[in-house]
Amino acid sequence: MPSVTELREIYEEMVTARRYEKRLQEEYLEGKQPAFDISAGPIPGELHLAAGHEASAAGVCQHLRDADTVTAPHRPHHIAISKGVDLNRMTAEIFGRRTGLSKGKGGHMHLFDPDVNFACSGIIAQGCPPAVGAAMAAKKRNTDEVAVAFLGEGAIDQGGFFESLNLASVRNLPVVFVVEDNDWAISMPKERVTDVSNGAQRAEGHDMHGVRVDRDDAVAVYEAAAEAVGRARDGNGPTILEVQVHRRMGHFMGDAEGYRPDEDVEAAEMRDSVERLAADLRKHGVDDDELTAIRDRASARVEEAIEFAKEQPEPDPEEAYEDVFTNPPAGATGGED
Amino acid sequence: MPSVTELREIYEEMVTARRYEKRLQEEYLEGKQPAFDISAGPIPGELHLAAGHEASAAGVCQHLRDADTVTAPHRPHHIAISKGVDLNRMTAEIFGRRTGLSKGKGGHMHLFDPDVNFACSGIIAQGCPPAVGAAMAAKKRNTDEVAVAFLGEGAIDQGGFFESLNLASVRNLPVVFVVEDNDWAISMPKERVTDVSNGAQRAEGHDMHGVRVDRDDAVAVYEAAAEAVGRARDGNGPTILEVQVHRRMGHFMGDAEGYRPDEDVEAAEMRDSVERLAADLRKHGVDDDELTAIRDRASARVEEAIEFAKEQPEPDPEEAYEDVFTNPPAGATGGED
Amino acid sequence: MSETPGEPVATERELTMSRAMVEAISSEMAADEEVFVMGEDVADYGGIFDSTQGLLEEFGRDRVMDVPISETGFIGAGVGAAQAGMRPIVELMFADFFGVAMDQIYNNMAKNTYMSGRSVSVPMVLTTAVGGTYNDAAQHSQTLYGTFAHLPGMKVVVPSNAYDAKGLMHNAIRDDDPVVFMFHKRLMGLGWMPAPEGPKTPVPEDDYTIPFGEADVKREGTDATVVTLGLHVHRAMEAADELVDEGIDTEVIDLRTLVPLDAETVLESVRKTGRLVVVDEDYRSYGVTGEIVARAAEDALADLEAVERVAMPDVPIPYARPLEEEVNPGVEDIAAAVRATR
Amino acid sequence: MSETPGEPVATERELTMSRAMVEAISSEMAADEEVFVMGEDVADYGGIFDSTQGLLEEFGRDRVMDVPISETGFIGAGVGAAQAGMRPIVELMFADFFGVAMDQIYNNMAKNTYMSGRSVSVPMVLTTAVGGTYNDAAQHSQTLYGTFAHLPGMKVVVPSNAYDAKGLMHNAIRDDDPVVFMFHKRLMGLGWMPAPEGPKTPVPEDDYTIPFGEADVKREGTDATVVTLGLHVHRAMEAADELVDEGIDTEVIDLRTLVPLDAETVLESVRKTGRLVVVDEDYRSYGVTGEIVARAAEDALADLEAVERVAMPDVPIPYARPLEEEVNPGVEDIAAAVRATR
Ligand SMILES: Cc1ncc(C[n+]2csc(CCOP(=O)(O)OP(=O)(O)O)c2C)c(N)n1
Ligand SMILES: Cc1ncc(C[n+]2csc(CCOP(=O)(O)OP(=O)(O)O)c2C)c(N)n1
Ligand SMILES: [Mg+2]
Ligand SMILES: [Mg+2]
Repeated sequence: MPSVTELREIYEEMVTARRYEKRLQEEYLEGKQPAFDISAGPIPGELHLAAGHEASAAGVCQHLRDADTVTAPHRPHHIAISKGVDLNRMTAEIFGRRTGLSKGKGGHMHLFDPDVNFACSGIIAQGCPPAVGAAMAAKKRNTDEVAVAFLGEGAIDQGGFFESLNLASVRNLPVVFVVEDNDWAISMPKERVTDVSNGAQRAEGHDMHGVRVDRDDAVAVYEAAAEAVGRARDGNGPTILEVQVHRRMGHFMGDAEGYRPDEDVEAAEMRDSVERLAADLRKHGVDDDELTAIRDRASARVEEAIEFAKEQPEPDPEEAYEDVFTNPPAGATGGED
Repeated sequence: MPSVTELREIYEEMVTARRYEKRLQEEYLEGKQPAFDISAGPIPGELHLAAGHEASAAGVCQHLRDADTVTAPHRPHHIAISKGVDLNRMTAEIFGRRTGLSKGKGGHMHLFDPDVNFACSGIIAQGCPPAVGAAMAAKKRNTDEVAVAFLGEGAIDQGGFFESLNLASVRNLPVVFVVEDNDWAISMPKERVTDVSNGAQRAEGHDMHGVRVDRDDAVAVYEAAAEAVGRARDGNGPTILEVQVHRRMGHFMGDAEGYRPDEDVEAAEMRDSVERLAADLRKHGVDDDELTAIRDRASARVEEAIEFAKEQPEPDPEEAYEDVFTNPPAGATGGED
Repeated sequence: MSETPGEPVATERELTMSRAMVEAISSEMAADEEVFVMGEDVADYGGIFDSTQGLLEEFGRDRVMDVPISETGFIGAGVGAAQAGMRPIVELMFADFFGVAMDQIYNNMAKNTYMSGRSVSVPMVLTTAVGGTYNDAAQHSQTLYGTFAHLPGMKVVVPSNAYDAKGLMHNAIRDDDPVVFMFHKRLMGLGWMPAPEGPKTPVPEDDYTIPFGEADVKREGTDATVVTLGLHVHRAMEAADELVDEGIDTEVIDLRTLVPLDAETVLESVRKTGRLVVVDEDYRSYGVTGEIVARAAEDALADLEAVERVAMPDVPIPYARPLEEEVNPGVEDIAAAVRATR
Repeated sequence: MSETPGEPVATERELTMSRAMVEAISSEMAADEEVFVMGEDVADYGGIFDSTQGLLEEFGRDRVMDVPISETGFIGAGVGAAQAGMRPIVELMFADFFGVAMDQIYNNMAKNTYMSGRSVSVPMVLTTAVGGTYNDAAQHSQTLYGTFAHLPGMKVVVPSNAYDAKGLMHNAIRDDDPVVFMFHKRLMGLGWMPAPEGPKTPVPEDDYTIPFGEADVKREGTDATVVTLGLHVHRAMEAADELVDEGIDTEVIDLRTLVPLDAETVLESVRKTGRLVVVDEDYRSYGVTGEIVARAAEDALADLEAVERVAMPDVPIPYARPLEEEVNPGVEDIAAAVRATR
């Protein structure tokens, strides 16, 4: 059971993430009105928001340190926030600015913050093998660092996920695979693409631990993650931790969700893990003023990040030719166009 | 329980395969003496022999018809023989002759006989998805055909295998995955590469059926395959069938097996499924004369195939440019060199 | 242009490239039970880039199949079904994802015909979305034209407009070989990603085929030859228009298929103009531009007075707008290259 | 040639290419705990092509790791370990298997440096066996040089002899970027696959590096330039010897690395000879030969009098001996191409 202090931290991360994405959404849609044009407005590219996923990241990352590695998929913001990624520079990156985490080269699906060992990839399940590699490095170096790979329930049908499970299991590596089950992979409901309703069951094919948290509840996630991360840190091997979450929006901004029944959207909105945690906090004697203060602090931080990002300069076009290599060859190919 | 007639057929296939590979080995090594040179001698390329695997193919294929599809891996001969591939043309192919199954273009890892729906691929586990596709076609066409993918125990760590399991399971396809567990993947013992000693356990991650035949015994395989193939044919979905087999030789011809304990080789030689089946046949009243007659028939067939192959012409060099496409484009690229 | 009996009836009906492509698929599915569609989000969603829009309603879930995010699994299943005689159309959502399934694509789909001495065929169409211009960054913006065209055994098709997309798709489905059909997102005419002028064209309602290996001279000219494909056909045309004012008369060639390659049309043009500019949205080195230049150098060296390549430089595709604009060849880049040949 | 302080001591000691490669790995492993080796059959077997022979005995199982047949899993793990600061050497047994792991190779290993704005590095070496000549057919005989060189973000190294293999391997391990180290099976000096004359060379015992991007002029000549790499360096040398009798003086250039590419050395030579022959064991179209010809056409067009390409034609690699011999460029093919430039 998390302490009240921890519960407050978890809550703050969750409301930060929720608020952050609401603001990103607003900024993103600005300039895309009345007709949605993906190339218009202040934020470039696709945008996958994670409203409804926050409990998973916040509950898991509460057990992680900066030295631990996290890899995230295409829907990474809530995870980045819980892992402690620099919010200003992350936002600058999402706005495509020169002072962004990747100097504007990466974008929202390719956020890297080596200070807290966070990375993401836009290819389904392909963050799993690098997480296994980070765990391998930790083990070789005899540290007690762990690695956590986040992925969606749609990603557990991808070969790279299974290969990672097997490799982690046979080498007894300190890694946790956190599956965020929001019931949907874009337009495909889970039952259309797999017979297994509990993704943690995939563990059984690898003689490893698997557990599912069936409620969208940060406290339950925290507790399951305590065990899974603890197991990894203690040298007792990998775990699949599946967490029920809810997709409160379309797959990406601009997705009209024509395929999704209204009741499903409503149900997702009803089961709000942020509200649930607020109720828990109240039960622990945290009053509404304090909750408001937390939310205000979160909002302020979010505004600051967005302000920061908008003030940053865009990269110069010629910067496109830099950073392909850490040791650029003298007479490098490329560059000219 | 197979009938005595079936037992005889199984035995004949097994001794044919054993004999066939012994003769291939002799031919292969001819011209590679005293120093082994892979490019010398009458048979080109690599050669992966399956002595010790015969029970698996013979027991499974006894339940298959020509219209059923089989995909095999890099170690395909015993499976091809049990599936009824034309032995003469297959041998001509292995000898690199123009009248071979693939006109000398494919070789021993790429045998295709569409008359009996047999194909193989040299890439680990990559025969699984096409088998799933054949099963998909059967289901779409409402036939009761089934597909069987053979693979080694080392292949069950490969992503393509898992994706195939999931796809077969969620679509309830008529496919059986036959895992030939010979304890080794080239030089790597099974326990070094996976924590799961029973590969059929992989099924549990997919809510599908999995069964292991723990003895290298054609009758036991026959019975387990009756159920698995029957399940597929009746529309009741896929199965993993793992079969314990033994690798009586090196991974490929030329493999000195420096990594392999002598006892392991000896143990493989002791557990001879061909001998075991002969004993069973004797119990069923098949006398030694009859067994000898079967073996002689097998040998004769093998000799005929090898004679046939050796008499065939090699392809003309210019034939290399043909057969890239079924509908070759008018002004095709390629060709010139 | 057409192989079907009789010329397609003239039409004023204009279609987007996605509608034209779907019309061909739909017509072939109606004509042949063995044609089916499989991919992620191809059913209810109709394809993220509208490449299968409306097919579920027309043909039902058995013939328009959503599949797990298992590209190796379902592309390989396409190969198996094709070898069994069906004619699957399988979608790889973005060409950028090829790396999770490339073994099935090039070790099975592309090679099985040859490795079997043509005893089996693989009549399969692999459709895939390509290209940038909307800031989707390094893992979702590539064309990878060169990567697919380099490996033998696949026919590689890159339509630049609705008319071609329909005719090439008919041909692709009827072809007995594996065809990689690479459609540019920016050309599809999506509501949320406006297409430039050009790809929306009149499209006859009847079936018609465009044979592979016939490049299309989009604009005749005497001063320079621009060879390109996909989105950049439109950019090259714009550049050519601009150059008219400067007295430069540019010929623009749309390759339409990379395999087979219509080198003859390119050579003819180069022999006439002496000046070759190759424009490609794929990476510069070891790709399409090198190949086209090499063909000209091999077979028309004496006529060749100048050569320019305009391509994505050898960098992963950056995210921020000024960066992506810098690397993705623009109209001005093309015009400048043509000028540079003088 | 060497970047290490002091020139390597002259030596008479000859090593096979595999021994030279392993010597570099061993020396780097002894010097740096963070260097480790991972792959299928790299431990007890010592690599199917002797690429890790003896390392298990020297460094133990923790640093010389056999891994499951899960190329996506373990190559991706290499990326993760490299990003964590280790220096993994990861073996893909045959380049032909790239398709089961290409996403990790080119969407993570090659791109993470750029996608992170260089806030992370991926100091990883991907070793892989390439090439034919022993009838291993379509799925085990390719070089795929062009496929790897086309995609930006990886340095691509192709040694042709023991001396180069050692120096390039030292450089590869010390380099902070992903390096694909493609060794030709036929050059390794395996007991069971005799190497031609040439790849076994004197090799200094001390460490030395050969920088990337420096082609090696193996033979100076005035009449024609042959540009090649890997196994075909030796075939080109043989052809050049043969041509001497005909009074043709051939320059032979070994590229040694495809990324970075030493175009300058090629151009200098072409400006001198006016005649360019590019020889490649990879497929002809959209690959290495096209790129080299295009570089020459771009920057030395006026000097270019003739161009020839000698490469694997655009067919999957056939099995039977007469067929493989036909498609894999031989000494006679090279000599004929040089003659044809006259
Ligand atoms: C290999 C690969 N295939 C397909 C995609 C396209 N794609 C992006 S997100 C997505 C759905 C992912 O669903 P899930 O894993 O459940 O995550 P969610 O979006 O629900 O968070 C797909 C198919 C991709 N990025 N990579
Ligand atoms: C994707 C891929 N990786 C590696 C190989 C090289 N390889 C060929 S056979 C083999 C071992 C296979 O072991 P197993 O599946 O147990 O089959 P067995 O050889 O024991 O019959 C390996 C690693 C390959 N062909 N394909
Ligand atoms: Mg999901
Ligand atoms: Mg095995």
